[in-house]
Amino acid sequence: MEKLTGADIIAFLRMLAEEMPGHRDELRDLDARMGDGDLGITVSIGMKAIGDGLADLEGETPGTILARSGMSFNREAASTFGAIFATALMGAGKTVRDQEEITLADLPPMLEAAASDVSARGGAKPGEKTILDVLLPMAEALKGEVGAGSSLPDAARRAHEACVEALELTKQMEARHGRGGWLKEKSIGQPDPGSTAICMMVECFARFVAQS
Amino acid sequence: MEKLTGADIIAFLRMLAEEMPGHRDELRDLDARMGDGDLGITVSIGMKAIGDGLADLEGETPGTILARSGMSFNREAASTFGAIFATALMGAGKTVRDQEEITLADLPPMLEAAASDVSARGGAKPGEKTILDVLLPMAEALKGEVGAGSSLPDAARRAHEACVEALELTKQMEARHGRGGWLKEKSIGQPDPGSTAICMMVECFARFVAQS
Amino acid sequence: MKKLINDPMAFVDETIEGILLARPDHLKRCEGSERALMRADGPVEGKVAIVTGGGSGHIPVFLGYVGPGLLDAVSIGNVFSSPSPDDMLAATRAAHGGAGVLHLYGNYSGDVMNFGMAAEMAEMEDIEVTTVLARDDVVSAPVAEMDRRRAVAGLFFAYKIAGAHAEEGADLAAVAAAAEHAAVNTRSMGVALTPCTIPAAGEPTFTLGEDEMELGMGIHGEPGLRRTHIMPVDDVVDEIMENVLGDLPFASGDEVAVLVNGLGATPPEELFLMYRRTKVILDEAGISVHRAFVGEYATSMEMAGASVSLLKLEGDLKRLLDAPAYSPFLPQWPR
Amino acid sequence: MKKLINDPMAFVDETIEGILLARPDHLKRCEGSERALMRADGPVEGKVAIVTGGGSGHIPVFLGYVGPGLLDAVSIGNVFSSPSPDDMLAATRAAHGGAGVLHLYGNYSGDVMNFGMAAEMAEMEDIEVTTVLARDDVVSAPVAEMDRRRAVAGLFFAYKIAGAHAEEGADLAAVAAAAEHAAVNTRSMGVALTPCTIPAAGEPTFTLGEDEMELGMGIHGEPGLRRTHIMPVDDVVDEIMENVLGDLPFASGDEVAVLVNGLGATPPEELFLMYRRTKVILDEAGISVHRAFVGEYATSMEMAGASVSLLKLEGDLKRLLDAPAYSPFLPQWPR
Ligand SMILES: Nc1ncnc2c1ncn2[C@@H]1O[C@H](COP(=O)(O)OP(=O)(O)O)[C@@H](O)[C@H]1O
Ligand SMILES: Nc1ncnc2c1ncn2[C@@H]1O[C@H](COP(=O)(O)OP(=O)(O)O)[C@@H](O)[C@H]1O
Ligand SMILES: [Mg+2]
Ligand SMILES: [Mg+2]
Ligand SMILES: [Mg+2]
Ligand SMILES: [Mg+2]
Repeated sequence: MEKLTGADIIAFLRMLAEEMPGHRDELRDLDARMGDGDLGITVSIGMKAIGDGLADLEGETPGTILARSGMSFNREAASTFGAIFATALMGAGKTVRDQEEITLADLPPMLEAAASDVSARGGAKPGEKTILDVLLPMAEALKGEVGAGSSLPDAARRAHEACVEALELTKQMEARHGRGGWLKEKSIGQPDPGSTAICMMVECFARFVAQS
Repeated sequence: MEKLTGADIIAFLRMLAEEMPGHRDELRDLDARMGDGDLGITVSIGMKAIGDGLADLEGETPGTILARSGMSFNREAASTFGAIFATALMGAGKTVRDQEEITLADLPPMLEAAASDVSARGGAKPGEKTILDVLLPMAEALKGEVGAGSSLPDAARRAHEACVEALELTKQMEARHGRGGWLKEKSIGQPDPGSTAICMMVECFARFVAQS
Repeated sequence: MKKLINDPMAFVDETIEGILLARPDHLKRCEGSERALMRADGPVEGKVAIVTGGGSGHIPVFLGYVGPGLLDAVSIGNVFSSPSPDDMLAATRAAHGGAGVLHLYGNYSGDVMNFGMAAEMAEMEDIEVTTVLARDDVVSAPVAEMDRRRAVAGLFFAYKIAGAHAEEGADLAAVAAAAEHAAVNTRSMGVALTPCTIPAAGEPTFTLGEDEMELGMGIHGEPGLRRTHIMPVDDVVDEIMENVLGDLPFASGDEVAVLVNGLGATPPEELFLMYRRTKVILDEAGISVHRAFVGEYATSMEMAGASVSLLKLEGDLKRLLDAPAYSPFLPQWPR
Repeated sequence: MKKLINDPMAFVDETIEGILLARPDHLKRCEGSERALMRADGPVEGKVAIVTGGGSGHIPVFLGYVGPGLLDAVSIGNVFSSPSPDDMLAATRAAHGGAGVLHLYGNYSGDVMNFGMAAEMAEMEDIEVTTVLARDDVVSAPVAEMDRRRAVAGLFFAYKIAGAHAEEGADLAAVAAAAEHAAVNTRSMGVALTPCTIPAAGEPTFTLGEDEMELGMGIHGEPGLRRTHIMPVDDVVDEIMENVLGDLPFASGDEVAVLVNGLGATPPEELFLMYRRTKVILDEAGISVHRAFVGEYATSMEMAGASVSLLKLEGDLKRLLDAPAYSPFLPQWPR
């Protein structure tokens, strides 16, 4: 698989909607150590909302599906993560607004747009223990894969590896945003919960493009 | 010791004030099984109040000391037991109002007056698991001792034995008054907490007249 | 014992101090007692005075019901224990405005005996006293033995109604009759989920398993109907309402006021879940709701649990319930 | 999890149903949303509308502050989670009376981002929106970074004051200025003794040992100043007041309003113990108390704990605080 049509995006999002609720307790526990524990529920409910909305999105472009799915997520699971995730999906979707298909080459600008909109919405900069700290390293890694002419499945695997590495680095960062921000230096040592959720989704994505 | 002067009554009440708080937890646990658990505190605080009031009662007659001590008890530890105990002490005290000393022969009428005033105040009849069920058997036993010409220490020991036997019988009774009354048949099996407290005091009394 | 307190033995007296510091325009001490409070603007000359009292640990019961359109004075016992007759007498004497005094309180034997002594002493001072007892807990005795029933949160209705009638200028017999009318028209039942701890005792007076609740338990932990596994709130309310409705009995066409009372730790959200089911059941039974009170009207410190009370509205009761009344210890009235 | 609930996932929606059944004369739904409520008599034509919102589990925050002299509409999130921008927009649209809308809520990033989206959407519909954030918790960030501070119960003062000014007919800029004045003049700090459980999560989000308390903990369990062995309430208040007084800083000659807020399971008695010590400290510091509010103004379900908030009264704040206001979810105002 080298191209993703609207139907592919729907299939991928359906896979996320099915699998992500399985990480509920893990995300809850991680987030509980960062001040509250809502992220497990947020991701479960939000992903279910995405799944429930997919039927209405048949025939739409990948960009529209992503943007509308982001809004569905945050409608049912509004929260810091919900707003950030919706902003990210809307930013990514906007970048490929009218395209019927997306390819590997589209991914870096999609991720960069997502990161820049997230930054505008929440005021975070890289290094402050937010999803920016996995989005931007993935964008960099994928640019390298584009340059190297990699296949989409290889690039996705590489993106996941980059995400895992970047997630590891978030452990050393001090949170400044969301409820984790109040933990100050005590937030050091734990990985960023939101970035952990993103990593789980990217792992899913890598499997999706490998198997299809 | 065959006669009790005001000074003796004060010494006895001081002994009660010192010893009864030691039964606090036992009475609390017993009373907790009967609906609440206040009796331990009631008896501790009430006895302390009696102790604190004794200095002002030097030189008074035994009857006055008893009646005023009952009021002190209930002022600081008002409760069902407080009202009942104050009523009993006032009834007993009234019976020997003007006497400078009391003897064994005074005890049965004092106990009977106590029981009849308690009955008037709280509406209880014998067999309803209240302190009447130890007061009246003790009055009977003491009448026997008076008839037999016993010494006060022997009679007091005998009164305590009668009290213990009567307390044992309260186990089979169903409570109708106080918080225990709501337990209905579930109150059967436990001894009456108020009567248990009376028994502890009588045990103290027997030791007091034996040792002095 | 996890409490925000100082010396457990000073708990009640320090609480009273805090209350007097916070509400100096509303409450003052009654002469001659550290354990009796009254309306800051009392005694109200020519008005029937209503005096209540009971053990501490139930705010707004008892002292929170003192105020214009409500009660005149209160005597304050130790936690869950009756006040002394001396304090009751001090409250009675201080509140007396020349028109007699209604002793209005819950049917607990300690309170009954001590108020009985106080009433006798007051009569010796030529203060006319009439007594009315709230006894709304349907679980505490069969309906044939209503005089053995204990009071729970439904006491609120008797306070509100007697207070309004006294404020209107009714005489002692009429105020007592209104209070008694409210008392006999009120039925309540509760549920407890966790115990509470008397500060001076330091340990909970009863225990409930991790997954247990007790239906019908009294506000001091008195035994209820049955102990059961935690049930959905709708099922709890179904069982409560079955007992409450059948007891008076309430019937189709009746108009009622509803009180859903939280015991302390149960959040407001859950009280509204209880009201939700209560309203559905009343609708099905053809019983209309004039007013719903949902909040903390009688607590048991940190106990978790709640009760539902119904007052059948007849005659003057509705007008008296709707009359204005003020106390900063109470939720705002629904209007 | 010991709660009087049905399906944990239906908790919020069923609570809203119960509230609408109990308070049909006071609240109604906003058009186009199941998660937005407004004054039953709204929108109030020509009046600045005040819209708030946030996660559930804090009644009377947020929906309990809707009413005459208070707020106009509220959007309701899941427990401890932000409402969605759609619900915020629905509340904004429905409450708008032609004079602009103030978004007034607590400084939590989820709420800020989602209200931010809603405000952008509202502006696209030509509804003028101004935003003011309550940020009273002194423990949550140093005073130099006040904009990172979270809100706790002191939000009450901003609501009361903004609501009164809007009711007087002030314009949007003036209402926002009054709200901001109240916000920057308010300082709070709390203590938590036990956790609470989000129904859908089923387990407490934090734990505290049998003998532990956490000073400065936030109302969702956010980390505080320090965890310590249970201390006497006077010592707790001493530490709270040291942090609160030094932060503004409050000074001799100041006049303040005090709010002692219970988080849920802490009994009213203990709140008055807290006020008792607070008053002594204020007296010693030469700070006078205009009004004391003691009760549950912002809860965290069954969490045990409390907070003290001070509002420094200057300019219009006193008049606006004293203005009448009504909501059946709130304690009666001290008067
Ligand atoms: N300002 C921000 N910008 C980007 N991501 C953020 C921001 N604030 C929080 N996040 C992400 O959201 C996650 C937390 O989400 P959530 O649990 O919903 O929020 P909260 O911290 O308010 O409970 C964090 O782990 C982080 O990855
Ligand atoms: N009507 C009564 N007459 C005599 N004694 C009584 C009566 N009611 C209760 N008692 C005694 O008081 C004891 C309970 O006292 P206490 O714990 O103060 O009261 P409560 O049952 O109200 O908690 C009982 O064990 C019983 O001995
Ligand atoms: Mg979180
Ligand atoms: Mg008892
Ligand atoms: Mg409470
Ligand atoms: Mg509560």
